[in-house]
Amino acid sequence: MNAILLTAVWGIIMMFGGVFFKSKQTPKYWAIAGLVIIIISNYLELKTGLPFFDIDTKFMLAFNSFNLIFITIALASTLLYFLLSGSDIEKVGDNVSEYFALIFFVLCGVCLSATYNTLLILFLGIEIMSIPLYILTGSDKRNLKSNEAALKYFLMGAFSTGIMLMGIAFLYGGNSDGSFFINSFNFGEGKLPVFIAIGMVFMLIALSFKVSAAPFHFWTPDVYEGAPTVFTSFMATVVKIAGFIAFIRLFENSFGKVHAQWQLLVSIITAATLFIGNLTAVFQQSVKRMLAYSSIAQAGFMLLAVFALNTNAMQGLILYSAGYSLATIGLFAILIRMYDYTIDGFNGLAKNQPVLAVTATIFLLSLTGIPLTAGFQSKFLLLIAAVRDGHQNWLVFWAILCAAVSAYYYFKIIQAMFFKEAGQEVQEHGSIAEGSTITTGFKVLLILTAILIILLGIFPSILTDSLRF
Amino acid sequence: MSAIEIMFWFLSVLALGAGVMVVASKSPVYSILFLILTFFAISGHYILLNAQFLAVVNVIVYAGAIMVLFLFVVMLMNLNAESEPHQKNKWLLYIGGISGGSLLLVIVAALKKTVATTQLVQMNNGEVGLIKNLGIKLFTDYVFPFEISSVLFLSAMIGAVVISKKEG
Amino acid sequence: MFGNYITIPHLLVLFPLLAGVLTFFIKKESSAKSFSLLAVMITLLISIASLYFHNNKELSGLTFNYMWLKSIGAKFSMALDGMGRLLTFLTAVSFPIILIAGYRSSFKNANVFYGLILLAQAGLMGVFLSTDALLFYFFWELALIPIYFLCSYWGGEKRIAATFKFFIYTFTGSLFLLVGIIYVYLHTGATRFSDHSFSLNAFRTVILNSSQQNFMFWLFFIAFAIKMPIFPFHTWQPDTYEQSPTSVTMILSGVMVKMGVFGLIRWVLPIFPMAVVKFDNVLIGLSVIGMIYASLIAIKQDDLKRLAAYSSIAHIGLMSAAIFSMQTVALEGVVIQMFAHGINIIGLWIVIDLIERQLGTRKISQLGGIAHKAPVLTILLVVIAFANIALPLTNAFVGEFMMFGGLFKFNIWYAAVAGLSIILAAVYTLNMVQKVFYGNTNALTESMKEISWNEKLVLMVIVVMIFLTGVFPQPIFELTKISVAPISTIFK
Amino acid sequence: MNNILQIVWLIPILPLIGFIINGLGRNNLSKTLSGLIGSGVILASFIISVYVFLSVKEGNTHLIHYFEFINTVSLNVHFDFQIDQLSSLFLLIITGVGFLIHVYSTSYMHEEPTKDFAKYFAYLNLFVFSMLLLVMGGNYIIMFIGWEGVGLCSYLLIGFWFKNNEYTNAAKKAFIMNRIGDLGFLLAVFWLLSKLGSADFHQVFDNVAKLTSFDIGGITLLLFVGATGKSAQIPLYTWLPDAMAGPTPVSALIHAATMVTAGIYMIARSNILFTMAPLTQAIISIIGISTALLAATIALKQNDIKKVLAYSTVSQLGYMFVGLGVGAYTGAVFHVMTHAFFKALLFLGAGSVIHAMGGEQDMRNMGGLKKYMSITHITFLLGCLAIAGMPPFSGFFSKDEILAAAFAHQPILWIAGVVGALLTAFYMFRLYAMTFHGQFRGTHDQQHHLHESPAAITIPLVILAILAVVGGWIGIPEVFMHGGHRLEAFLEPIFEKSNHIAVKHELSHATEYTLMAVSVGGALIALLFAWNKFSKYQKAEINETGIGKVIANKWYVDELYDKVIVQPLQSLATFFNQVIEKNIIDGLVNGVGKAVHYGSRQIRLLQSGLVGTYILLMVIGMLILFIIQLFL
Amino acid sequence: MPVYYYIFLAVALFSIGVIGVLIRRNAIIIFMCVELMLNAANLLLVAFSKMHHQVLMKTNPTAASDAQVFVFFIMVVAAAEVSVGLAIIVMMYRNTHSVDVNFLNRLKN
Repeated sequence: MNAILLTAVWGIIMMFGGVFFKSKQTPKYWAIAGLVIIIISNYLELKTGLPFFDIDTKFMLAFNSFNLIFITIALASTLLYFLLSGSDIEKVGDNVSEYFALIFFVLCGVCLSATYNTLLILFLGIEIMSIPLYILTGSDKRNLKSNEAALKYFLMGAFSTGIMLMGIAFLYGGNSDGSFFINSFNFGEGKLPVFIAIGMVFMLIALSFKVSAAPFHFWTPDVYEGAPTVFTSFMATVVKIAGFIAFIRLFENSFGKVHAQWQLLVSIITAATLFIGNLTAVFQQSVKRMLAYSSIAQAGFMLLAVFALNTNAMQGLILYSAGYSLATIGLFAILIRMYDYTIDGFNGLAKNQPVLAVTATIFLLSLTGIPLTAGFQSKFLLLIAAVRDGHQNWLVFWAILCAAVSAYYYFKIIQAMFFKEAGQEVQEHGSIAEGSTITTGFKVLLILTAILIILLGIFPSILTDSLRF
Repeated sequence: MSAIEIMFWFLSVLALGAGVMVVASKSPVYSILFLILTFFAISGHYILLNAQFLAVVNVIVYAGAIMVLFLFVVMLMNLNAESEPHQKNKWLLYIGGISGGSLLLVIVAALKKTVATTQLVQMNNGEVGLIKNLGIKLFTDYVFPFEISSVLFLSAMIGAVVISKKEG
Repeated sequence: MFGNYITIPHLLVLFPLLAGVLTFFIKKESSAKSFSLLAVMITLLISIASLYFHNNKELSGLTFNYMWLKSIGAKFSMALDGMGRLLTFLTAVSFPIILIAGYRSSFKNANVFYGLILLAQAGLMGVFLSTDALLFYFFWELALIPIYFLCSYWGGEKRIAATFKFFIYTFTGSLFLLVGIIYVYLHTGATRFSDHSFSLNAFRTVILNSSQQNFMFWLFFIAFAIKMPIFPFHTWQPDTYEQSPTSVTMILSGVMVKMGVFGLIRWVLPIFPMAVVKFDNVLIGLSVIGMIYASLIAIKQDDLKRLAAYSSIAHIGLMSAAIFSMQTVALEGVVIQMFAHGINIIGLWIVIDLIERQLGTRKISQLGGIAHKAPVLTILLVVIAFANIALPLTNAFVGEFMMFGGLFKFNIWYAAVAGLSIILAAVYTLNMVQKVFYGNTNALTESMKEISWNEKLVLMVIVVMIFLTGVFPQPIFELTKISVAPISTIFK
Repeated sequence: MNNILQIVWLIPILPLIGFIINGLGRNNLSKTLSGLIGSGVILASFIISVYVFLSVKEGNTHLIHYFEFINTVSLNVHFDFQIDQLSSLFLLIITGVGFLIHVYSTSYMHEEPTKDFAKYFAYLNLFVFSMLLLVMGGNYIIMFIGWEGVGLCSYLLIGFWFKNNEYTNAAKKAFIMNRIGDLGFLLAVFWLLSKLGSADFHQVFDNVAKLTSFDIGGITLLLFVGATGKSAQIPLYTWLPDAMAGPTPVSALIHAATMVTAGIYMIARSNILFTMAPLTQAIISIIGISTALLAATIALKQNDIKKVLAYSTVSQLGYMFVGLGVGAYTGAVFHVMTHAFFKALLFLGAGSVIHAMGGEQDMRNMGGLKKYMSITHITFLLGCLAIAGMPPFSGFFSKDEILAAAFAHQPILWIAGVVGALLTAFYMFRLYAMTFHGQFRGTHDQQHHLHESPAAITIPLVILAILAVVGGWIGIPEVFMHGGHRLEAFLEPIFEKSNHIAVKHELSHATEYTLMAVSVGGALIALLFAWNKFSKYQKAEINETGIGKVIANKWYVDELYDKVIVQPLQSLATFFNQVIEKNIIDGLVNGVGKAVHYGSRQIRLLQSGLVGTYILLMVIGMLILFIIQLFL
Repeated sequence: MPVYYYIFLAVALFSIGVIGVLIRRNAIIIFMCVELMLNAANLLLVAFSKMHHQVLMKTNPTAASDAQVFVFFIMVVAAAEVSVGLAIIVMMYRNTHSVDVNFLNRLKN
């Protein structure tokens, strides 16, 4: 509760700040300060279970350790994101303060979609998350790619909204209570009534769209590539994970009892997502676009949690959200500063910027799922979850084969950084883009992020043990 | 056939016909006008269902505000029928039509199988859709969503500013 | 306070790990070199100490437990048994040899090079020490990553592609292992989820029906087969060996392939006995085909490194065939052969490296007559080469003898066909000795010089070990017999 | 007596020490010193061996346990030495002949550089060590250690002059062919181990009854395969003539007197097994007699002095196998002994000739050497007579014993044996005549250089000549003298069990006399014929035709092996290397990678950049999901 | 009136919207088709609400009002969305002078 209100309030503060702040740097510090406050208050709520504000939401929101930990992760990732890339937000355009305000609104939506208890809040949360993102995507106004991305994102997002509403309508029709509470669907344990079934498929599609699962992923590469890189980083991590939490909340609470009836659909989507994400990423030359595809691939892995829907899946998803967000934010922070976004642009980075190269390697290893990183532990837990579920064993093998393919493209970047000589242009120009400086603080932050990833890889219990079921 | 049924069929045909015309019209302006017609037809349905509040809101917000905005934009851009080139890829057009149609078919076919569809809808009766009832509901139970949707508007507002403002 | 917790298994892993991390920060090449050498020496001392204190030969001795992932029952547990002692000793003893042998080579970014080597050592140690499946997998991968970087950065011309293939190949294999571990894990313990455990004991006592075993067996087997490698999963190996810097090739072939063999003995045989029995013919068939196949290909190799690589494949094939013959004698043979093969192949690489470093080529066709110029090197090489073909009184004989004996007990024809490989081994080894060392010198080999004292020293050490374990293998049997023999009793 | 047995370990260890000293000190030791050490250790071993021999003469088998070589749950191999009549006899032959050859070598190899000289002695000592291990081993595994060890030393010594590629080729060939045999040996050992759980001689021989006849047949056949490799029998004989690439004393020691008889030793050692496997015995005698004849025919046309001797060795070994095959174990061992004397003598004599001729080995370039080298000439003649089976030289007694046994067993064997003996007499005297009689046909330089060899060479020749003459007298047949066969009595304990089992074929004295007369007479005629034909030999280019050409080309056996085994194997290896490995297996692995790449390139085209297509695909996806959920 | 009629009507409108999105290339018309889809959902929600009301009226007079409140929220959101969407389209038009979505294919593969 604290986080929802405070993010909204702080968004408004940032919005008005646009009028008062003179320097371009000021909003960043305000945003960081606000975020720290929000994190602390959220953490207090997690520890004590008591929010600062006692608002009767009529059970429209539900708070439990899972939600709150997730919100903490999302907020902390955002904090890291501000710290690493805050100065790059300043470079996107003039309306710096507004950008931060929008990000806070997105966070508000994230918190809503993590804690919703009725379909209405789900809908609102998703929309609150999406609309600012359409804007952020298009915020580089004179860049045609940014325009294009925004329009594509918007059109397809609106389309998926329509689908989701259709789903909600059918679910409502099938619910003889006449309510929207997600845990009130009283269809028993037999075969799903047709209304519910149709509604559920619509919801599945709409949420798959939000988490960019195949074949509803097509917006992702284009939008991620077209959007200003610094916002791509945010979209690909915090927002995407929020989609997952929304996804798993709905399907666990509403349809958990009839898991077996829709598992096949999820497994098909999972398989397709893993396949398309990993396979398409192989051929990409632009690292940014490759990361977009890799985010699809990672989404495929996370879908295993939805597929399995057991305690391991929950633990795994929490860990995944942390590990994946940390690594991706770190990687994007480095990518933003690169002169050349293609893989060749990374050639010889180890020589020019050893700290960047080493930390990027750790991020990539985590994304690949090499032991000793958070990425491994989360993938591992999700695999346990999927295997434990016992149905659709082929999916497990499909997942690991795709993980093997993922090693291929992640390691191409590692190869470029360490084992290849920088090309002519990069050599003359340096790996780092003009106007970007690699400060010591930035390096320290990257190192801290890398250490955090390794720490989570060795002691994942830090996160998983605080989950209560 | 009662008057209500006649109205129902009339409005349904109107909505569907206008909807088809939205898609089929060459000129965006005509599309907008047909869409407005559709919205009116839907509002008529709301009235049939005794959802008076929504009927009003639909006319005001959709037909009134939103569609005017559309119209305004279309006029601003001075788009006419020729501005949209013909769909070169004919088969894409067919596939689009066929898949959209099959979506309808699939869902209808699925619904055919169940008995739930025989349930009746309360027509022209019941107080649930009256402004007073909904108002109470909105400002008691739904006060939190109501408040939080302001965030949505704020962000839309910022968005309009951010996107439309000329870069200094 | 830590006194109770820091044990030898601990030290064996943590010491190289810490030393490796420290090495990264030593910028000066010579200091990094000396530091890492010192570190591996200390590791060797620790390992020797572990050999000395082996009153507890069962796995229960010298254990160290830490509840690691409470929710899924993974423990950070390590222990030493006889086989573990032997292999950690092999790891400990081979690294000083490798470092001393390469002491003259200069590497750019030496601190990273040596640091990674120490990390690889830590990973290898961990593999041999873990008694928890998850931990085992952890180290299994950890050993791979430093090797990947070492090969890709300091390797030969086509290093990047070759190592990439190696990496993807083994990574894929280990993913199968991971899934296999999960499957077995979910069958451990009673019905309650919290009873599941990754511990070796739980794995060994797991009850699986035969179809489950058949299925999970292959998951484990593929990972180990790729690592060992067993035909037809071997094609990464010659390329990688050829392209890696020789120090790394030594680690790879001397110690790392033993991970697979070790894995089979420790993690496959006790857990999937029924599957092993069911597939024994397929597995031994593959291994035997691989032996002959690799031996024949070795005859055709012109590159010394590739020759040694294929010879290694043939030897490993024998080991796997012996393992799947499920005979006690064969398993005992495998264990001693793991040690012997490690020593021999490292010796072989050292010689190849010496030649390459002096003459800049590894092509057999370009060499010749080195015996005139470097008699000591030649003598040492000949000893190593004959150890490689398992001449009696060298260390490999005992192992191969026992493995063939076990194979024979299983089926005479497998033994007979596999036996052809000892003839073929003689063919390619002697061919190599003849063409490289005998005959007249040519313009290239004219410049060959006798090797220096430190190179002589390491080769001497190897030769001494070859004879020592060849004539008196009994101490090794004493060390390992309790950990090996019980495994084969499962099959009786 | 027992204190001798306590130091029996010194017998092999002394040569090993010699090897180590000579091997490590090869750069520092003078030639004299290394020669002295090399020969001295063998002499010491010889002396101990004599004591050992004397002590076992009346005593029983002694088993001396040293340490556990392998002692595990599943396998027990003791490092044991077994000292009995058979092994002590071999000890004497090995150390005795070995010592003489060491002494001979000090002079023969004197022109080598110091380093190589010491290396030579080191190798030679190592060989003696291995050979001693072979005969002293108390079980098949220790025997196998020596068995492979002698193969190794043979390899090293054949390739002693490693500059020459042909020599090293010969060395390689020898080692590989030996290994083929070794594989058979090994499999036999495994068979024993798997059936009896032990490879100790006494364990095996005491428990023969536990083996089925199939087991025994298999084991003995495999052991015999081992023997064919080491003792150069068909089909594995071709390495021995090539092995003449080594220094001549090496040929004398290894490829005539000792190593090649290891197979006979091994079979004699395992006599009980072989006696119980009549089929194997039949195979052995057939292989033995075929080898004897084949090698003898090839020897007829050889011009290289050492090659003739080499083929004669193969042939003589064939005789020994015939002896083993017909159950005349004593005869075989007896022939081993006498053969060791006269063949070593002949080789050393040949060496002396070659030495004098400055390395020339072609007999066509020799002739009339008797006036230059009288001692060599006389001793060589004695050797020739001995091998030709002239009474009362040693070869007569041993060969006759084998032939008699063969006749008793199967007269055809005897006929073939006699033919072989005739051929032997013929080619030996061809050799003798071409070398020592007629005109000198070498270059002027060589003639100038001709001289009798020094004492270090001639003394061993004389000693061996004496042995070649009198060596046979310890085995005088019953017909001549009752109780004359001392050797048989001596070896009785070894072959006791076999003799019980085997069917005795007693020949009447008359038959025996007739047989002897036939073989001796035939040999004499052949001898004289050869003498007549070649004592006036003139160098001439002769184009061989027909059967002569086939024989001159050694029956094309090497070519056959090349075509049938080596080349197909090479092609197979090439095929594996080029096609299977590169294209199929690696191709498959890389193919997966390429497929992924190709798939990636194709699948990214789905991402067409057009919103309409995206949504279309989404709708199709929706449809599929709906159909699955609602209708399936 | 059976609810089946309303469902059919709503789904038909929805499908028309989908078809429109699929076959038109003008961004504004596509957007309008999306609005059509939203309205179909609205209609369906109201119909269901009245369906439930029919049954639950006795026990809980305001039982089915949630759906109508929901529709209200949908309209609210739609209004916000339209403002952002049109802003984006206008921005696009400013840069490219076209609203043809097929013109937008710089980002692909």
